[in-house]
Amino acid sequence: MTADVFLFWFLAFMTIVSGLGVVLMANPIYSALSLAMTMISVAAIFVTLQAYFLAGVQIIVYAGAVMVLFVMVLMLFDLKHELQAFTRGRATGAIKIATVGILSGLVVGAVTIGLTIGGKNQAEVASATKAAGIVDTTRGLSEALFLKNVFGFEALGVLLLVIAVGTVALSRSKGGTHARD
Amino acid sequence: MTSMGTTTFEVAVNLIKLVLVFLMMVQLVPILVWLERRGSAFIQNRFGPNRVGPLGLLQLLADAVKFLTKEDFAPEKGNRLLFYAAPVFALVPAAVAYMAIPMSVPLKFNEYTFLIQGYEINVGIVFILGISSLAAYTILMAGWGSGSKFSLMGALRASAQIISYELALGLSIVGIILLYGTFNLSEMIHAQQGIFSFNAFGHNISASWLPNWGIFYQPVGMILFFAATFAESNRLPFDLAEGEAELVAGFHTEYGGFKMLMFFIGEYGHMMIASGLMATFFFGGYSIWNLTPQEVYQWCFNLIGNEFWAGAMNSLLHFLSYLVKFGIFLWIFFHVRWTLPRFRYDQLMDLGWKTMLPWALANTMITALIIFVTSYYVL
Amino acid sequence: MPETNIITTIGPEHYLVLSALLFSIGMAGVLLRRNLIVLLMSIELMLNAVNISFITFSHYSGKVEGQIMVFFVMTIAAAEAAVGLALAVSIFKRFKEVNIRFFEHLKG
Amino acid sequence: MNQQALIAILLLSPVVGFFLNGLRFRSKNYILAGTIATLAVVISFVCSVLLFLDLVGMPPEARRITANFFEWIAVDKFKVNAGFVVDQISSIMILIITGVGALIHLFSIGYMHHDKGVTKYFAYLNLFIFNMLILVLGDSLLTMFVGWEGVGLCSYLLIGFWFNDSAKAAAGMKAFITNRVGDAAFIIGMFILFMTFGTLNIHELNALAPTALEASWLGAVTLGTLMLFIGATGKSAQIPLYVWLPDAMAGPTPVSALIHAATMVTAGVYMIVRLNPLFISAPNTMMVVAIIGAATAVLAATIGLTQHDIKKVLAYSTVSQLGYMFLAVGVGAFGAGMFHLMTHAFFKALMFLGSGSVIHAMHEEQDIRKMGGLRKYLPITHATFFLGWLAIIGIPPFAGFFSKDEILWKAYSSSAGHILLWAAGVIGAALTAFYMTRLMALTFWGKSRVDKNVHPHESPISMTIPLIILGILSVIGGWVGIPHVISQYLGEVPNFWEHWLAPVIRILPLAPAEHGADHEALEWTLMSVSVGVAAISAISAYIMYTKKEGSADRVAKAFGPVYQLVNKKYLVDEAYFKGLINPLIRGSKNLWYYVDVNIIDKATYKVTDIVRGGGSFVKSLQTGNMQQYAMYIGVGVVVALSFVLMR
Repeated sequence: MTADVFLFWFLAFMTIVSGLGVVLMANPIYSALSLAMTMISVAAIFVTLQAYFLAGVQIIVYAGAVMVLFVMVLMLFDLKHELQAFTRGRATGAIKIATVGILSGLVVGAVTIGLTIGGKNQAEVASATKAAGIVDTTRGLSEALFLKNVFGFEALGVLLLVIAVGTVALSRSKGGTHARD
Repeated sequence: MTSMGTTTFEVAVNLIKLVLVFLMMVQLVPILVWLERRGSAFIQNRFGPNRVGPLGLLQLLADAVKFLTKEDFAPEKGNRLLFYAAPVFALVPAAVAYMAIPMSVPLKFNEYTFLIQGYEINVGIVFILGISSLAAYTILMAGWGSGSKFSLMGALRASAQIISYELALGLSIVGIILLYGTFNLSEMIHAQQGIFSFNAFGHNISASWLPNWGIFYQPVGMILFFAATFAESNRLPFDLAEGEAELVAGFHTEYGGFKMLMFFIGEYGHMMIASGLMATFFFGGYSIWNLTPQEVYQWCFNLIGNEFWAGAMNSLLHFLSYLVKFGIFLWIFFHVRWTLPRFRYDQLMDLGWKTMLPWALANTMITALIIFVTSYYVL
Repeated sequence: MPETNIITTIGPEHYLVLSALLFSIGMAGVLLRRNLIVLLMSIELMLNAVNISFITFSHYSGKVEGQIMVFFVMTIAAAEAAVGLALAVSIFKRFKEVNIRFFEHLKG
Repeated sequence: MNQQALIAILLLSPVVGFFLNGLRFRSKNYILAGTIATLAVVISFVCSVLLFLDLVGMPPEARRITANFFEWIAVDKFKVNAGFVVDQISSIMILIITGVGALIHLFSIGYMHHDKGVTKYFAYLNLFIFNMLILVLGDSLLTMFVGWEGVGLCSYLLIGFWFNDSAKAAAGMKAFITNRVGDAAFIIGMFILFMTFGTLNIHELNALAPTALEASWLGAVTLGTLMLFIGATGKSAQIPLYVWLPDAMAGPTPVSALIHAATMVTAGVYMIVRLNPLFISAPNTMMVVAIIGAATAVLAATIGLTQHDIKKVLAYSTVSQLGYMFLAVGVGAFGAGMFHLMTHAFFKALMFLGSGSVIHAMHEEQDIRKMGGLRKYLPITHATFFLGWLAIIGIPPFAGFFSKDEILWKAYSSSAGHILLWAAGVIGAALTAFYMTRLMALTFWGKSRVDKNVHPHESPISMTIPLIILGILSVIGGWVGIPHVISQYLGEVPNFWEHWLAPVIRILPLAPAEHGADHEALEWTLMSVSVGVAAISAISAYIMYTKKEGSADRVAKAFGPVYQLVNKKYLVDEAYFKGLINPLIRGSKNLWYYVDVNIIDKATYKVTDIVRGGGSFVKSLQTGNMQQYAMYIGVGVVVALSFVLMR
């Protein structure tokens, strides 16, 4: 077992465990902290897939900003233990769990079947990867972003502006935070 | 990414190096504390610690012993898990980020090349920014885990401040990243070595008496970056997380003993990262004024005659150069703390969002424009 | 077809299965949890799972477009989190409650 | 130097100025702000001169510098580049814009020094220069439209610059909304042209245009160009959309000089000159342009006779002079239109700046009835204003004479011209001479009617230098286009203007009747008629307003109702409100009440009743439990996915 393989299994384990932690922890603060852990693990997975820049962005944006926001809000609310952490109702609960189970089973099945029978086998995939070359140069990413997909990029900028305005409008206090009188 | 080497020897050396850099960072803290106390005393016309040992140097040891032997208690209303985890998390990101900063030219030994830094990372800048942005968790964990309203309010202030200044911090160095076209710290230092020289409109412009440092290209970025790092490390004039009158000591109000010490190390670690990055981005990293490492190596070789020892001396000289720059910035941190008054919180936020962010944006745009114009057009 | 060991040879399907599992976990969270904010977090989890798939395809097909998509997803996730939290905060300020069951009757 | 780089610097220098001043807009340091802004425009001016010299150095047919910076929009066949063109026409425009613009920036330093928002003001001015440059340099109609809207924005910002005064803010809004009407037409025009020719690139449009000559009223080219012309009437203040320009005088006076006299309002003329082959292909549009131009020239001039506000007089004069330019381009004399555009830019900017100097000296007093005898207090202003006056009334050899005479001659002689158009032009010239002389007489000559508390003083040097430079230009500006009939007696001075523009402008042939030996004599006759009429009119105005006090009032009384009507600007604003805006509001209200409330709402209520019936059945599914909905989605996905996989 080489280091890369070990790394993958380790990260996969971390991701799944901390992901389960998000859903299963009764205290939302622990949920949020495990989600942050998941984010960092996902960033590490990005690194194993050689998407270095996006790994950095994942940490800065998700772990560094979005999740801090979550944690901050939770701490502000000061929610301790939840009495009713999960929904009740046996029938719907069973359907929900079944849905999730079947869905994950289907996807996993589809992936394994699709990749080994319908498509190329692993050796071919591996050779195809070598032929295609490594895509992650940050330069390549920026060229694709700012030249080919510049319209989407601009649209995202507009979206962010709208979101910023909307968020401020939603959460402002009457008279503004700097009201003098 | 990063590789620990292939042979056992290389891996062993790299691991030892990792530990050494970590220890260096941790061990610098007491020295810096002493320096800060003596320095502040000097500024305020006092003596400072001078009883224990020569020049009060052993005071540090005494403090450490005091911290270690203090009672280790946790507040009753708090969350014990987070309360104990927070100091550890304060230490880890700072150490991890600090280790990615190169401190000298790589040392060649037989067929091996050892980098004088914890480890090298391809997208080092993004990595360091990302890791140091995790500091907000520590603060929130400590603040909430203490179960005290002063801690919580201090934590909210501090983390909001860190997130806000993260923007200005990140944007202020976009200019320098554009300039050198790399996220790699070593490459960035490499690009700043030698004499001041750049290409514009198809001509080369150079000045042999100046080093090729980033500050000459990005003065605005430098100022913004330095100011933002003050806010990031919660130092004066931006230490709004603390306040005797309203918040006591902010998020670490409830901490004492060794856990307190770890927060201290974290704070000083942030200062060290900031100083190291300042040197790396804007002052040529470990490079010596306007000389390239090859020139220095040649000089060493002429002096000694042995390739390995000449290389070692070369690395040592550059390491000293790095330390000088590093020390100067740390001293500026101290000096600012003891000379400038602090801001009010709304002023702090105004400064971050309404002043530094627009300037950083303008700096980015103008830099991009100038780079484009000067490289695209030939006169 | 040469026999490959599923443990020692990591291929795209490993990542895709990981992604699928993470997605399912997130979905379970959305379906089962009651705390509004935990719901938002579960959505983030699902988005992250999708991001893993994108990066995997991008890496194994040698095209950079997948990463662009991830970039977009991240932005939108951040935006969604901001608005969601703002809503949660204003609801909490008014009702002192974040249980999703509590909002069933917010009909227009 | 690389020409593309020159164009980039030309465009970006004002932007840099805009950001430098815009980022520190609270500063009151007028010297710094003014220096930054002026320097930015001066850099642009230097670039313009260099580009112009480059053009001169090229062979006449190849005089065209293009710069494609990037692909702006690419949707299927619709491709627009951020491309800019410097050719014979736009090079003149950028020289005027940056040259006159720089002088006005300089003037503003002195004029605005007491103002609180001076830094903001200079930022706006620089932004305006940038947008105007985009407008004139853009190589496609869409790029041009970006500048077109940009200058509209800056115009709005600057008219309403003192927005604390609600009347001034309202003037800004009026300008903006009136322009929107024109802009809507402009956009429609672009749609039509794109559908017809499949491109918006001006060069390609001009190349395709000669193949599309049409005589009907409803042809695509005619409609398209008409729509563009309506856009031009908005921007260039022609009938029926001229009403905003007089109100735009609410802005600072240098702004009036720069935007509402020298540059922005000429954009419509410039646009038509740019597209001259296209307009020639649509004779009916040309006719409309000429008639509207002539009508505006006369109408605005009559209103100008009765105004008492120094800036309002100049504003109506501007409208009238713009009418001349449209008359010129309408009869196919594109060169003459551009020529008048340039000379007008000189002398009207001069007069506005002069009026600014007067207003400055009079402590914000604008009513000419309270002036008089200012000659001895403001010697430099008076001298330069005097030159501008001679230029605008068309006294040879001042600039206005050559351009105006060229227009009148073409209005008479061109195959698209008519004697009535010429007559309108001459009447306009006479009226112009009258009201400008009235303005001079009431402001500078005669007895002083200045208030006791006001002590007029000459303006500082930063204000007088631009006046002097513009004064000189008003004298010599016309000498580049001396017509053949005169120049043959001056030793065959070539007509630089025509030679310069010849490769890019199609010249309509003279009307058949004008060929022949006596055409020179005819030209002399017409010229002397127009100069003579103007001179008589000017002299009579001089006598009326300086020698015989009260005669003006007697004349006004004699004309009674007519005078009142003209003085109230023909009640056009009121008519617009009565005839257009109020009916629109009333109509909308009626539409709302009768159609919306009674018909649509009732119909929808019926539909809702039906839907509600169905909805109450389905309601049981909608529990408000969001997680249940999510579950439905999940189940749906599972079903769909298993269907796909099992197939």
